Amino acid sequence: MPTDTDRREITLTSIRDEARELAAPPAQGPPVPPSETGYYGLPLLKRPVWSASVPLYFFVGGAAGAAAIIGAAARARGRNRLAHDARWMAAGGALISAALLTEDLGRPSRFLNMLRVFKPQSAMSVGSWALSAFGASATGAALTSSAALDVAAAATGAVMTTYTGVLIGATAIPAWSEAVDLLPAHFGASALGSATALLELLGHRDAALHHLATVAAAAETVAGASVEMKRSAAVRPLKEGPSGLLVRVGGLLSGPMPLALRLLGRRRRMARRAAGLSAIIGSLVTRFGWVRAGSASADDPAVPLKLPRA
Amino acid sequence: MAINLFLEWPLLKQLVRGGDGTGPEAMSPRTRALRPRHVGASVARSVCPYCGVGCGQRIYHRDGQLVAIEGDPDSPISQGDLCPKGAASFQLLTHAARLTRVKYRAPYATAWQELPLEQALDMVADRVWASRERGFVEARDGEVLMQCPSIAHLGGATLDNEENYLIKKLFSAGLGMVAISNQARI
Amino acid sequence: MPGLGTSFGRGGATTAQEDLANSDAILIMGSSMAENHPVGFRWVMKARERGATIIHVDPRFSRTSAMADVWTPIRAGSDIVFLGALVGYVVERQLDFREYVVHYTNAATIIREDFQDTEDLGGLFSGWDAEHHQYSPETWFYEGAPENGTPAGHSRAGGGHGKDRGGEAADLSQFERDPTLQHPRCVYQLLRRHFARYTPELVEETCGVPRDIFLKIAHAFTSASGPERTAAICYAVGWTQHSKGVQIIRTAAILQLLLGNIGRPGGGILALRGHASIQGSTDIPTLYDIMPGYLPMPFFEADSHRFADYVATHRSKTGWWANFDAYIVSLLKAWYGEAATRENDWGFDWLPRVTGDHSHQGYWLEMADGGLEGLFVMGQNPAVGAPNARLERRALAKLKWLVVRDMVETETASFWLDSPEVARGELDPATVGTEVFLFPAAGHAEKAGTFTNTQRLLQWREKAVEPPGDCTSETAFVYQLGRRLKARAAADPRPRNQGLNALTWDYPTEGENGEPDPEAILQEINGWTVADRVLVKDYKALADDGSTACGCWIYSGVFPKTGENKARGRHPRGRYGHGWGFAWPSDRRIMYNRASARPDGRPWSERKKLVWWDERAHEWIGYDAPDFTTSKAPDYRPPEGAEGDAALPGDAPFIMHPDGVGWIWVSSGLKDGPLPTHYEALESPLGNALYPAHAVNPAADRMERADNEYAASPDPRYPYVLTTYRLTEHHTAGGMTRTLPHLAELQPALFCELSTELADELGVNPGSWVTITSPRGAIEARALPTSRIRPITAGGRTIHQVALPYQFGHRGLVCGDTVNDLLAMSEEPNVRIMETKALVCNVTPGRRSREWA
Amino acid sequence: MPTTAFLTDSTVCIGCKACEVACKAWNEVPQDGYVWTGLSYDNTKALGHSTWRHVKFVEHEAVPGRGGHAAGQPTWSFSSDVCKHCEHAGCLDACPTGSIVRTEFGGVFVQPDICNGCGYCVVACPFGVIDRRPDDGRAFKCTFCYDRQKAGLTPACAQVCPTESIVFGDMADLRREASRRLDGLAARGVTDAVLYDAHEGSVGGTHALFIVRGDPVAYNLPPKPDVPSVYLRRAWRSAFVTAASLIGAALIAFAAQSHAH
Ligand SMILES: Nc1nc2c(c(=O)[nH]1)N[C@H]1C(S)=C(S)[C@@H](COP(=O)(O)OP(=O)(O)OC[C@H]3O[C@@H](n4cnc5c(=O)[nH]c(N)nc54)[C@H](O)[C@@H]3O)O[C@H]1N2
Ligand SMILES: Nc1nc2c(c(=O)[nH]1)N[C@H]1C(S)=C(S)[C@@H](COP(=O)(O)OP(=O)(O)OC[C@H]3O[C@@H](n4cnc5c(=O)[nH]c(N)nc54)[C@H](O)[C@@H]3O)O[C@H]1N2
Ligand code: SF4
Ligand code: SF4
Ligand code: SF4
Ligand code: SF4
Ligand code: SF4
Ligand SMILES: [Mo]
Repeated sequence: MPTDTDRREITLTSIRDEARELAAPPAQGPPVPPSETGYYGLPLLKRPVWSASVPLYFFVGGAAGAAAIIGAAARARGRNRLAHDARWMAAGGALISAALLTEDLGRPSRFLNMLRVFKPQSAMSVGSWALSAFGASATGAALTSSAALDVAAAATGAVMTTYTGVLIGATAIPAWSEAVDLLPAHFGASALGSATALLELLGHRDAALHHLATVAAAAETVAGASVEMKRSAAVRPLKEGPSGLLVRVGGLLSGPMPLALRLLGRRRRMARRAAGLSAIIGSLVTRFGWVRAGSASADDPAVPLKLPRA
Repeated sequence: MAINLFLEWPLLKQLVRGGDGTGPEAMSPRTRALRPRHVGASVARSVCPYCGVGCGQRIYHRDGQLVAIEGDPDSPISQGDLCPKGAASFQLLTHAARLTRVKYRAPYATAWQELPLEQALDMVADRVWASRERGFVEARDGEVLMQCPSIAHLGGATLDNEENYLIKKLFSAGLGMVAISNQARI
Repeated sequence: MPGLGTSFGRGGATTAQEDLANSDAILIMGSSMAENHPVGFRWVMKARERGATIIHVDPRFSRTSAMADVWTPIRAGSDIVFLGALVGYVVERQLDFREYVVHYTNAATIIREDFQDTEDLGGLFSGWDAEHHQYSPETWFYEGAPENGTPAGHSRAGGGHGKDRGGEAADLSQFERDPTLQHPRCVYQLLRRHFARYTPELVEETCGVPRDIFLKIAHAFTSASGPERTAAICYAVGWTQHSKGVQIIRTAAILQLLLGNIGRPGGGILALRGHASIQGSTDIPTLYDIMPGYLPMPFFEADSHRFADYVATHRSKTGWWANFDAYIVSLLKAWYGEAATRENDWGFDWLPRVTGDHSHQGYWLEMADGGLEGLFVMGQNPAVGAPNARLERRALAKLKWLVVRDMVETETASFWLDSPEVARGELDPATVGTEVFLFPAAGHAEKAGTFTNTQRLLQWREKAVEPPGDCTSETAFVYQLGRRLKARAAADPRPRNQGLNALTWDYPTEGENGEPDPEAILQEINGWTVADRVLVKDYKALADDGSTACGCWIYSGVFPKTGENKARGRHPRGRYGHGWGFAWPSDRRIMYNRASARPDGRPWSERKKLVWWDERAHEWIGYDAPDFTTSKAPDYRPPEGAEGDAALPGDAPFIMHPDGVGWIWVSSGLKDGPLPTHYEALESPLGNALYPAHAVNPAADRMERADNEYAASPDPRYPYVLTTYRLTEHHTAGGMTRTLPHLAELQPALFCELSTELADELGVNPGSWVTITSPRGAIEARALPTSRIRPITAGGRTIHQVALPYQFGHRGLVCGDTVNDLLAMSEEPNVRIMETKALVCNVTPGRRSREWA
Repeated sequence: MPTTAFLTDSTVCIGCKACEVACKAWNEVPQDGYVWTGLSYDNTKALGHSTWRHVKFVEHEAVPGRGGHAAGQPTWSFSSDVCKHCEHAGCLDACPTGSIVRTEFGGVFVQPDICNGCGYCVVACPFGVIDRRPDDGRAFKCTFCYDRQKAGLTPACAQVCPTESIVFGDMADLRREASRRLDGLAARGVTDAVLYDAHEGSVGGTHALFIVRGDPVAYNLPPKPDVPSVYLRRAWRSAFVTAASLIGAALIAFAAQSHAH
């Protein structure tokens, strides 16, 4: 007859057997000697906290800014219908931009605090003032068609197209700061590409738009190539992983793809439409790609810590 | 009002007095008025409730509410320092799971219920009396025993000397309980 | 604390935490001071900065080891071998502080001829009574002590918290001493023989500490001792919670006496006690075997039936305990007031008699068997903190009623609701008949009163705010309960109610909950003259004629006059902060400090002076309150027939002892021998290398039964040593920390520390689950492989040790399995402490089964 | 004006985390999640929006006979990290609202009543310190106990530290204290202790100095942190050229088109 002890031992044996079966997979590998990994390989930097509104804003604000430039240029040459639409596009874009930016704030009710101070050392501050000025002038221009306001909108619009490149370039995120020279140009070209494409898709068949779009696509192609040519560890997130995929697909869609369609496309209207669509999608994807790459870059302590494996 | 708001506008101060938007010009009225929250509060000189080191604490309170607990710099033992537990002792008194009402569980009940304090005390007195009556042994082999073996007590190391004194006095010298024990073993 | 109490005379840390800064070497062993007494540890760091060597001996490399100069792993449960070898090292190399040893210890005292050592009897001392499982200590007595004179204290059931015995030491003139320490039966020679086999080689073999590391530590510690230098030892429950814990501490006491490190600045043994008032709760004990001031409870034994016999048993003729009668009479006067008269022996017969082991584990087993009706739990959480917690929880279901007072709903209070037993179906709320009252307790800022910290310092807490809701202090609760019960007894004159009726119970109260004024209670503790209620200045004013009342004689002096609550003092001055709080006895911060001076009264050295004899003023002076009659000159010699303190000469620093010296040898007062001896833990993978026939402490109680089973030693089913410990971030059973977000987040889960080697052997990845089993239960935890735990080579093989923090339970913001489900109930013979630091277990990868929590 | 700073000395840090808790208690910072990491005893992992002091636990091989304070490689080091209060602070530069200010004590302070949660400071900090609290929406980090300093009090974390691992005081004094401690360590044979003091790069110095043993990188202290404003000139140059090109291109495109018309 089994004693109490036996019974207990049988239970315990079954627990042990069951335990072995339940053996969980490792939570993580063993800690490695820290100086090779930094502190247990944990990130040094913080990821950008922005929601989708911010890359969306980069896109909308850029396109709106470029639209204002196009509008002003078109007006100068008497293309009033185009100028009109571009103006409204700029104004609408400015409005959406403000909405998107506000939406992303942790405390949206405090969006006016953006105008408490002016800090040239902060791209976000410059950008906020630029957006305000742009919004005011673009809206004013749309409502009044004043030439002076058109010029003002174009000037501030030019800031809108490029400052977002400054905004993320001049940060502690290695993937971004590594590309600091490129980013404003990249974002500017991408903005031009999407603005022209949008106007085209609205029905404007002005050749100037096509030429501008072609130039933008060419610039984007160069931008994409220069990213590909960078070799440093810092730009890895631009080439590898999900963020790399986004950046590359975005680059392809806003650079080589529309360029090829515009230069080689035989059925001109279809090709231009496709090129426009591609540029727009490419521009959007690019912005998401870059922001995502920022997160990936922040996660990797190797670059800021200058670790051997970097 | 609006004028004040305008005059408080940091940008204006930046334009008038200079500054790059990171200095006093950018400070809010709240920031300018910032003071430690225990300034002017009353202080009770106290001792950390956790371990045997006995760190001195200053307990700041105002209008019957706790404000903050800090190490007491005058203490020759701790000189103002605390360990994480001592540093968390404000939370010990104020945290959400702190018990504040008497909870009662009737025999075989599957849930707690609340009881008024006085009633609970009366009930406990009843239980003690009954159990003591049932179990008390006045003598054994003709010698004094005076023992109440049916009731036991546990605890004391977290309590004040005055509390332990009353417990020992009532339970042992008054009720005749012998099964009295606490954490003290070393 | 009989380890210290029997060695030096008082059950308290001999020194103050601040004084560690004056040490030249500090041995921390059986404690992780940086983790568990972090602020006290600042003084260790100060000593280190001043050049002291810090040594940590611990199975784990802990946060304390990280601050040490030397750390060695040790096999849990083998400390007596390590310390015994240190003693051996000192004795063999004659490194002892000879003048100190000869004058201030009983090294020269000659022991009876019929004493036989464990070395002679293969692991037992003479006097073993196998039938009753206990020693009778007569053969351990000093030669010359009267055989049938005063009895050797209670032999049975004593908890050992009480004052050391000493009646048998009789008259000083009756002992023989050999100041040359050559007599073969003098303590010094017995000691030498006893520890001769405790060699560095044995340390390597048994403790797993390599010889050279041991010698390095031995050298560092002994070379930091002497007239110019002092070394201190800090310990805590890594030493006490063993089946021979008291004897581990005894070994340390012997070492410190040999090296002359007691009573001197930077020396001493610092017992790092646990809770805020753990020292207080032994001084004013909520314990079964003693009364305030370490006065023993009367035991139902021949010598306690009559008050006169009781006093005769415990009063010693010489030394401070000659005042025993004054203290007990004053206590009874405090308790029973006017009703206590000389005619009724001051109410002595109203005190309950102790009849057995009524300690925590003792009565809990009774409870498990249905022998108890009611239980008060006031500020403890045995469902998590007690050994064999599963048994403890299940026993609660056998009660008629349970009163829990706490600040949170503890695992103990809710055992019937959501314990692992309920989850497992072992207990069903619908069948648990226990009636439970859970009272909300006031916190430390919500009531005034004193805590006594680890260095015997009483510190008053002022009340800051009212307690929230229905929270009350213990004083309010007990006082109100007492009033209700006294009201019932008032009309009922049966003998059982006489004590209750006599009990003085009229404290001024305040507030709606009728809270008694704690200062009034402290005044009763301090004592007063009965006639006019004038507070006594100190315990010297207490009398045996009923003219004084005093609730705890050692605290006397804390409230020397109306309006002067010394515990409340907040103006520290001098080297030891006098003026801040009140240290018992008589505000002495370093006890036995007479030993800091030579026999002739001059300091041993300028660097280490503390108190000294001032020839011109004709008194003892110094940086501390002298632990000596200040007017007694160093050359004082007692006249024939002198009693009490007057019977001790002017060079006897250990005034509590009847012979005035520190006891390397403890003739009586300990239940497991006059000298420490190595025994294995109750569960161990190794046999006893020294005494194969007596592997474990023969006097320890295994409390073995079906629900408290033991593994064999060794037991292939449980191949690993298991030890338990604490985390800085949690406090004991966790009710005060696992409920706080700021602490819970820092250590949010139970984990199991094991060596990387064992992890590899078991195929356990970091962070994965492991199941740990013992004969009592099974728990799961996350694996934390680390090189901070090393496989040990001992007994000729590799021994893996596994360490678990025991502080998780099933309630709180962060939960985890209760480690103490693995522990066995067991009792060390002197203090009835359980063995938590060395047992055996098995570890398997994976989670435990759902059915077994 | 006094410029105050912290010296945090890991050679005397006992890893008790009192600084973490005291900071939270004083500043009423919420808990940061109950996640067991298995990374030594560190379950809070890094500084962040709800951890303003953070104690790191760097584990190396333990060797019997050697305590962690013995010469040679440390076994288990603890180091309490904090916002560096940079002389050239990325967060401070970045903040568009003026929420972040430089105090009279040299600290970098986020005004909780101003911050609108734009999140720009988060990517501007080269030490990965400041972060936006998701449920609150604002950015938080160590305040340098600006409130306490204003009243002449020591910051809560330094006040509480049991071993004086965190020393608070005047910048210059602390540099002296640091070299005193390093000399003392060297005298004991501990020669691998270094002072981490990022005053050479573009950050231009910090108000938080650290003594650590071994390579600071093991404590995630970056060897050459850069304040992002070093990139501003290049970025704006590129932006200007691009903007001009865009306008130029547009003008040219339409001009060319007009001709074609
Ligand atoms: N942070 C914190 N502080 C506390 C407490 C707490 O829970 N948390 N509790 C308080 C209480 S109640 C007490 S009693 C004290 C206890 O204080 P300590 O005794 O310091 O506490 P433990 O961590 O249980 O054990 C100390 C050390 O003993 C080691 N050890 C285990 N077995 C052995 C052995 O056989 N020999 C030797 N030499 N060492 C061994 C353990 O590895 C551990 O490092 O702390 C008090 N302070
Ligand atoms: N395995 C293992 N087990 C051990 C140990 C070990 O080292 N290893 N150590 C042992 C030791 S040394 C100890 S001390 C015990 C500790 O074990 P316990 O004492 O059971 O644990 P605590 O969590 O300290 O329980 C004290 C309770 O008192 C409550 N409390 C605090 N202040 C007050 C008050 O003023 N009034 C009232 N009514 N309640 C209050 C707290 O909320 C808490 O719930 O554990 C022991 N168990
Ligand atoms: S602060 Fe820490 S070390 Fe000091 S008494 Fe409290 S728990 Fe103990
Ligand atoms: S460390 Fe980061 S958060 Fe702190 S001041 Fe420097 S840039 Fe700002
Ligand atoms: S999140 Fe707040 S503090 Fe940070 S940059 Fe934006 S406004 Fe300034
Ligand atoms: S200075 Fe103040 S806010 Fe900063 S870490 Fe220390 S306690 Fe926290
Ligand atoms: S409080 Fe001091 S000792 Fe404790 S972790 Fe922080 S820095 Fe280290
Ligand atoms: Mo304890």
